[in-house]
Amino acid sequence: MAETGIGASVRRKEDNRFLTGKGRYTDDINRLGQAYAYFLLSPHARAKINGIDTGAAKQAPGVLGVFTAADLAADGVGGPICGWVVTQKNGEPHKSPAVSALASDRVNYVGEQVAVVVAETLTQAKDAAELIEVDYEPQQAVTKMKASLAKGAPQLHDDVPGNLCFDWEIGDKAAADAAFAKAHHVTKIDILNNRLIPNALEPRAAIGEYDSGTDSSTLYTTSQNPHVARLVLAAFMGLGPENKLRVVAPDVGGGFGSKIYVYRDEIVTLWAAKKLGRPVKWTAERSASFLNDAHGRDHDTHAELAVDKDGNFLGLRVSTLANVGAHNQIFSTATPSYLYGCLLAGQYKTPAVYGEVKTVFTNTAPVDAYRGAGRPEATFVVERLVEKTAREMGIDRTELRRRNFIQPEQFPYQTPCLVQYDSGDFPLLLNRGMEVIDYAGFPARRQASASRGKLRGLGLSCWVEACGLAPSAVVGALGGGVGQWESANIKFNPTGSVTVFTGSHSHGQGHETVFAQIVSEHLGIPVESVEVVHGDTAVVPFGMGTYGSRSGPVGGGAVYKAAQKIVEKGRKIAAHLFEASVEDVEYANGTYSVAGTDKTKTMAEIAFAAYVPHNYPLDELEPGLDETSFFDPMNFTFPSGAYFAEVEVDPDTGQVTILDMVGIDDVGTVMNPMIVTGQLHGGFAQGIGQALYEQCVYDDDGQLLTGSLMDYCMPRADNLPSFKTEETNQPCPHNPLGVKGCGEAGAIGSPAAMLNAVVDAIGVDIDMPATPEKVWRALQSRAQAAE
Amino acid sequence: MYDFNYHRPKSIDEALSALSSASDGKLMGGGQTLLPTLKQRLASPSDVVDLSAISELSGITEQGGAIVIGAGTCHAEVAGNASVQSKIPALAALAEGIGDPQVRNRGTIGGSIANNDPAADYPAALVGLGATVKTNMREVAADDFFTGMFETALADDEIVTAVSFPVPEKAGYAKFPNPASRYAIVGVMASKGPAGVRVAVTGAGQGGVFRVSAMETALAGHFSAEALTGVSVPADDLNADLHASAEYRAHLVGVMAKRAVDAAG
Amino acid sequence: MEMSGQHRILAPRQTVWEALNDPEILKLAIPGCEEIEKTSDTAFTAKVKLKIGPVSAKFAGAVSLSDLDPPNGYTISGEGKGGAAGFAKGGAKVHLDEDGGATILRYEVQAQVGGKLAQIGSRLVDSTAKKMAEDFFGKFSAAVGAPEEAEAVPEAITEAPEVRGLSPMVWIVGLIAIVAVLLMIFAV
Amino acid sequence: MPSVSMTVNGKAVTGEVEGRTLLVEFLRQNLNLTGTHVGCDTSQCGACVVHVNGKSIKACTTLAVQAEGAEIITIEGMATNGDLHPIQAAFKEHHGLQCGFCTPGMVMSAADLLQRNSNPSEPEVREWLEGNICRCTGYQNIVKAIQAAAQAMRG
Repeated sequence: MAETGIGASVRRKEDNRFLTGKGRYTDDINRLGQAYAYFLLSPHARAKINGIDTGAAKQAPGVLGVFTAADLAADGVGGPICGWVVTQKNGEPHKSPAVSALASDRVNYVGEQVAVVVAETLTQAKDAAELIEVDYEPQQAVTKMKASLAKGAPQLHDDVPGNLCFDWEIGDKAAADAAFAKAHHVTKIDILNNRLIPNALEPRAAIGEYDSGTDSSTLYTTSQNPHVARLVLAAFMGLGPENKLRVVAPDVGGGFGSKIYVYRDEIVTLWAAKKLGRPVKWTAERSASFLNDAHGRDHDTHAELAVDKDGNFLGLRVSTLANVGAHNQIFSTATPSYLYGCLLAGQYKTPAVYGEVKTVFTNTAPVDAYRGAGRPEATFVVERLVEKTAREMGIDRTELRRRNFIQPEQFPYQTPCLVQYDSGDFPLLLNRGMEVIDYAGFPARRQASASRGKLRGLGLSCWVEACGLAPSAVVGALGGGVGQWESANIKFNPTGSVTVFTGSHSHGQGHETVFAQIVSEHLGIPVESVEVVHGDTAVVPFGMGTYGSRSGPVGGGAVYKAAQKIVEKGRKIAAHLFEASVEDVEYANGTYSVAGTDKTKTMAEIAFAAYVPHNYPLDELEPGLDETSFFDPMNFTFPSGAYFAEVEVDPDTGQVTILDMVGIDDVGTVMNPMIVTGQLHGGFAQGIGQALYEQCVYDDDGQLLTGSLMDYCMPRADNLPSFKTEETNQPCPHNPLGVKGCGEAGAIGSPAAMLNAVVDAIGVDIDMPATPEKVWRALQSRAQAAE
Repeated sequence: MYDFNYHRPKSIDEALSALSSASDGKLMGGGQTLLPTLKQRLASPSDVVDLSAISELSGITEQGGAIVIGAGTCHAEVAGNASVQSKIPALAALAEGIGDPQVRNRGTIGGSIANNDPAADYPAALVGLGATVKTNMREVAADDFFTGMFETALADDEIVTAVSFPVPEKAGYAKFPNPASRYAIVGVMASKGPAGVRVAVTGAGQGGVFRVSAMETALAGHFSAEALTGVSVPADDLNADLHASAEYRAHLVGVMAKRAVDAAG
Repeated sequence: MEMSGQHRILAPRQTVWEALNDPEILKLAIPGCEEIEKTSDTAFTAKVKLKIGPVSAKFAGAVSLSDLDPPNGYTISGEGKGGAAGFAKGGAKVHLDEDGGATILRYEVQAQVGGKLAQIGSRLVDSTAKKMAEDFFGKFSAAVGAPEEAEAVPEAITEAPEVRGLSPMVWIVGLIAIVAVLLMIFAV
Repeated sequence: MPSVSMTVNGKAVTGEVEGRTLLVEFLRQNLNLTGTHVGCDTSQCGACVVHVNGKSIKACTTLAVQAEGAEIITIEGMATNGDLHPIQAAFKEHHGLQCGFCTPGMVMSAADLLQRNSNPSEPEVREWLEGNICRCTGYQNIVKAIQAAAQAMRG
């Protein structure tokens, strides 16, 4: 079955429905008798709520109910939670303010949900929302991290003095300080990692439904992890019990992290359906998504690299402020701590690394995991610093990196930042990248650009990430609220087709195809005969969902293990049918045989016999061919890559044009090259978006100035080049498929490569995004300095 | 969106009658600005009078030394029209750069100029080419038509019927777009022809489109990009927003003006 | 956003002062001003209806006075609500000085726009606010009687002998009008 | 309420709408043609692109009543007798979609391009897609798919 097995670019099984308009996204679902919810959002970044008058709204045409925090509190409904306890330098847990299901006595960011109207039509709900009178007492807001930490700053939460969420450290401070004491050269850099808004193209949506006959509820929602959503809704929001709650995440139009969390609107929609005895549908308008979907990044970092006279890295010190926004979310403490600090060693054998992170509450939307989650930020710090060091020391940037790489024979490699890298070949990635971009030919190309009055720059980024959020024991030791294994159930049907139930969730990644390929490879049936089911807690086994590039390494591992169990069960059935001993039955490519005989049985025949046998040893062998497995790997897995970007800057306008983007990746075993390449392309686009175009801007009063696609610049087709990608894959040694994950790679490695290229072109450090005006101003300042 | 009465008149008279009988009526060309505004609930007209079915407003004709474009002509038609492409290629190019293909398939020249967004492209075309706006009442020179940000010389019951562009000897348009909205951060139309030498700038001015007389004087001497060297516009009265400061816009006006002249050939 | 400016009005201060208290003149200066109501010695409300471009909205505003310091001026603060469109609020320090036979009106405004206005229309906030202030004072100056003087005003301002304070009404309306004009920032 | 009649994917349809009902709302709610998506509220994303009288437009910025008497084609009208339209087939072959949400608008926009330009260059395709945002693919495979479809349609 090689043509549809692992390694084949099988065309996607899910595409036919998406291409013909038959996808079924949450907003495409309509339930009989459904009503519509509309949320009233705060226009203030910080205000006391002295009262809410819903009287007129309740009387408006078509209105079924108008609810505020008090109504939810009366029913004991809780608000969003944080899923990871981070232990601070002082040994205390991080501060996590209590958050209610709707804003109660105060609002802390623009767009915070204050009240909900449920009406017969959406228009009626919106009309009525205009009649709600909220008595806000506006107060001075604080949106900048340093201002929020300053004495006398507005205090967002009574139970969080100084607006400090946590003050955390990683690595050995004394060792790092000692390294700096003996340094020949110290490179220093200040870096802003710009705040981003995820903007999955499908706005979030939810439909709550309650069946009084069975006293059970269903939530259709745009979630990356329906089982986790159900667990959280039952355990923390009081909307269970779980046996009476079904969460369905049907087709989901992109997530990028922003659909991991359980949001207020989902909680309230589910609760309102029961309260009113009607299905209730809510769909975000994009304007609302901008305001209250979790944002990403937003770091302010000072970093220093100590180097000896030969360019060997001696020590790294990193000090970061990370914005968590107004309150915590599920991963908002894990992202700027472990998912960030653990990657500060990068691809280098720097012996001493010390990082410290303060996370800060501000009057802005919550910030949480967004494609890469901490790892793009770490990569950006390390690779900007390394590039700057090369420039300052006059050493070629590829040579400087090569001198400091962890060598292929050093794996597994224990870094000074907690984690142990599994496998890799960093010099190979770099060398191949240099060939593809034609590194040697760059000076001539730069000269050619100069002759046309343009500034050409080349930048690179050699990165490593940790993905496959799993090792449950490790995650638990670091403060994670739940273990992170994944589940899979493979059900052979009597006539030989297969249904795979997975706890992973696909929102664009192509699981329906790739997981079918794993089954095809190991059970010897064509992918067309394999149906992959995900996203419905009523039918799939408990699973953790999809984020952190975990579906391949963890979810795929579970599918693989379940397939192995099927093979073993089939072997027993075959032994019975062959009247042979189990040890004598051989299995290969979907067929059982007995060594030395011509007896064979296909998997389909075995399946048929498993379900509807006439002569079956029930005492020894249970009927059916249906196996469930769980996979919890020993370690994270560490994809790596070398990315090269080449740009040209128009000095007249500051406009950056991307001329070339090369990505050489080690993502371990590639199960479907077509899909892996697609994931990398998408990651590049998001990373380039961060480097050149995207930025979330709040004004000092906490108003979101980039609140629509007219001001928040998402990359379009004409902003991007065709990318060149290749893989040099070192299999992951500790998962059965050898895969490392590819979902976030592009977004992790490309911002540093792209910004390094711009800086190389203009000769001045600037922050992301490198907008035309910023680049132009940098060139002006350089010209002035030269005068 | 708040609800409204919808009218789709077949003639200008019917349109005027629908408008006058409405308590708070609003004319709609292609609706590419009005409908998003209504969706955000930033206006609540009692009546919307859709001008798209009025056949006398559509079409592109050559009349003497001018190209006359009906107010209801969408941007894509202007961009793709053979007469426009051959006689005033800069105008075709400008129309081709408005919004995106779907907006160009619906948005109209009449709607665009009546709205007079300070970052819209067409005002630069009209002023930069010395066009004349024809309405149901009169003809107005482009220089007198655009009176300020979102303001025009149109009376409440006046409907733009066509725009007449004199065919220039040469003309070029250069635009530096807002990367997100694709509106002009700065757009410059430079031309030489029956209306004299003209340099019109959109996107940069707080009051909308404006002419740069210093550049016109310089180009009148010699219509070349070099002639503009050293000629600049002051930043004082220019727009400033997230995407470009007034100072940067002032600089871009100089750059785009040179490019417009280069494009004019 | 912050903005400041000054207008030299070719009328004696007393005339300006009276005009500032004349609702008819204020209505001339502010298109769409429907009513102004004094609710206490230091508080006022007003309603304005403005149509600009595709946008058309009604605004209700309330303004109060503080830091009263006759004759030098005071601080006023106010807020205008535009329903689904959002709000604008702000404060202004106001000075009214004699300059020969004319009057110099100086203002420093700090304004905040919130809600949908700020979210969707940031590209035009600054220029719209400036235009609004200038339009208002231009019309007001013209309405006061003498032709407006276009030249820049000298920076040095002669010491004012006596100012009892500027009528808040102009600021009520001015702020509300700024709010209303900011509405037009939304356009596609 | 006004009544509106139009032809959608070759079938005559009539419905009661309000003046303010958007074409995309009419398609999704009245006709249950949920393949046309809504991804933004400011006319930028292009997930709602359909054809009206042969031209691609944004159905979120068009009133249903404006489509009176018009010929509408939506994504549901592209495949014939179960066979994917060449553009749809090329998107599948070249992996021009991931989450699928922008896909209907992309396909409809591409179809308009290819009826104007049967052999577009890569820059021409990229420029044409100015009004269609994809957050997943980085566009490369979309561009490739559209060029491949053009070739297939030229025969």
